Amino acid sequence: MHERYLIEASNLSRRFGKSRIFRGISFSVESGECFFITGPNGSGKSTLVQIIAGLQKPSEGKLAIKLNGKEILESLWRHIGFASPAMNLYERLTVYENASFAFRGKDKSLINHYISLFGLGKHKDKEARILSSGLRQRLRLITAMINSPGIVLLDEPGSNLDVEGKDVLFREIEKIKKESLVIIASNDPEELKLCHKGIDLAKQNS
Amino acid sequence: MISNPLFFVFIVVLIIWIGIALLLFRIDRKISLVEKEVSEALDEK
Amino acid sequence: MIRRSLNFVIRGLILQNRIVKLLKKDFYIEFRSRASINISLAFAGITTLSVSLTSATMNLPFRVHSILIWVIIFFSAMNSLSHIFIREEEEGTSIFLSIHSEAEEIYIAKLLFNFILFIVITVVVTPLYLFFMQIWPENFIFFASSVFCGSTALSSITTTLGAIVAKTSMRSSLFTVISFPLTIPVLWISINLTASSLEGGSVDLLNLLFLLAFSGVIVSFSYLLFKFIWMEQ
Amino acid sequence: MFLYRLVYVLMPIGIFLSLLWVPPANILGDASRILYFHVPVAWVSFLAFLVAGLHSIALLIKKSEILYREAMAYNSAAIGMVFTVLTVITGSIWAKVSWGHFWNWDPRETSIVILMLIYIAYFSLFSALKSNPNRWGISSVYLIISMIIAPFLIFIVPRVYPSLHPDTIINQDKKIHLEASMRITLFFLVVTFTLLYGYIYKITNKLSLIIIKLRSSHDI
Repeated sequence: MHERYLIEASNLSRRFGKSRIFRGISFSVESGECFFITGPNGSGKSTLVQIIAGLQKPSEGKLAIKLNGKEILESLWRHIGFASPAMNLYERLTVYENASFAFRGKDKSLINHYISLFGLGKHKDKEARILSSGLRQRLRLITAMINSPGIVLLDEPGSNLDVEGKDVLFREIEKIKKESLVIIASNDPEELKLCHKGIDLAKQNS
Repeated sequence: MISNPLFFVFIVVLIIWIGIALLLFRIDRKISLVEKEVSEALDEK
Repeated sequence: MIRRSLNFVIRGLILQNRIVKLLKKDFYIEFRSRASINISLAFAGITTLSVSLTSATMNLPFRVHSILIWVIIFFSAMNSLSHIFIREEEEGTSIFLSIHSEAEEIYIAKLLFNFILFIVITVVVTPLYLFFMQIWPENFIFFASSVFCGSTALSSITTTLGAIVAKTSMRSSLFTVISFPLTIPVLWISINLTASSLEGGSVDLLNLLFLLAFSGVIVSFSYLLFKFIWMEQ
Repeated sequence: MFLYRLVYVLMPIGIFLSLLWVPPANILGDASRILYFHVPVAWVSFLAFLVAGLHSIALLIKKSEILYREAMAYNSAAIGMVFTVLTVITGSIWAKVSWGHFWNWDPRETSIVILMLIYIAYFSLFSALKSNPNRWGISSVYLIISMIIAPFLIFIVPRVYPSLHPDTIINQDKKIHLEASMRITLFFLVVTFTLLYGYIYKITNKLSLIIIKLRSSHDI
């Protein structure tokens, strides 16, 4: 892998109308690192993750995402895998169709590989609307990781997952964090243990 | 009176001035809002 | 310059691949839920029937026929046209959509979907209307092309407006308000064209071209501006 | 700002010119003096629309000073809305005087009504987007799209579809009977009303800038 990603955030802040969600956030993460974002509810964890994913823009401050030293200005989504509870899947599409919608590669056997890896093999042809919330979470994780992207953003990755699901998740994160850049936003200490550095939004804001 | 065309001219001019007066009134109200906000901000400090 | 245009072509090819995927997805969802298209077709059928029930024996002027056709088409299509974007917002799938595709791809896919939907509705409404009202256009090709060009122009403008409306808090009630002033010129010209084709007037190429040019202009500007509607820039 | 303050001098002169100096037109008589107010007001409503659209384009291209540019487009549209309503009212009075009906659906009347509807739609869109952080982008796109469609409406539709009434008295009047003195007065009042628009526009912009600065300094 020659692709080295670098995320540099300096003095990010986000306001929503008159109220401010967070301010003065600075950090930098590189490929091969795992970065956690923690903080109490309402401190802007999800918003920060969405800003990194390019779904929202910071009100002030600068966020630069670089690939091999060159800033990515276009089609950021090609480099990103993203999973968040705010991201609903297509209810009327089957598990396989949802995964293949997210899949951008050529080799279609990878889709089946990931589906069985996360234990959804026997639910492959069910529509997403009849899945339980835990299975939906697994499907979200599949769509985030299926392209083996350089940047993986996970917002509350372990929510609704059972022990077996968490096992798979942790194993996968351990595997990808050697080469990719992983950012996890969560309050679960078990998930945060995967990363060796991060920020606490509660401390930032005070 | 009504048959006199100048009457209509008079009405037209009047309507235009009423419209502009309403616009000014709106701006006026906005200014008073800002005034209130400024005084509140000063009080906090 | 050459590199730039080459880049553009390559990007276009990648776009195409994604667009097919997006279109397929929209059609799967549409045919599995069948909510919007069923309502549209039912609406079209019921209004056509009720119009013909009450007025088939009367000898309406052709202009009135043309107005009725367009009113029926327009209002039956209205619901489903904005629905394509509103559904993404209401079901919370817009993040999933935008994390896996470019804004331009989304626009083109939705435009094509709306266009096909519109054509389906007109293909159902117009023969039904002609059949029940017992009228037949003198110059059928002119008539068909007037309906086709009108549908193209209407679907191109309503796609953009549907995207705008989906991002607001009021959605479908707002759609009527904001689409009315901008669809008026198109409806106006389409009604005139259809009326003159029913009356057996000569082919009015200028106005047909006007409708196509209108849709071309709107589509190209929407293509450029769509990303500002879809996501914060 | 000084240029705009000239309106205090020019407006009285304009009123004097239009009401007393200019001779009445041949057919309409004194009622023709409505022209000197109706036309400038209509001009301003189109100008305000154009300015709002141009600001929206600048906003989307530059993507800086978002709040201020958004407010500028909005202010121009707000002034334009008032002037459009005034145009419709004064126009219908004039129509009553010259044609005997308040409303005729003449192409010109139609286009101004559609302009009014566009403004109304813009404001309802703006208020429906209150909680959306991307309001500036969406409302600008709407203004730009409607600005693209407006020429289709204003120039093409009246030409493609000649008005139901043959040549109206007013149109004849404009073509044939407009004397030099009338032309000067009309031009003078158009300039004056443009200055008036600019003056109000500057004031509202200053006010918006103050509000924006106040809000941003509030919570730091």
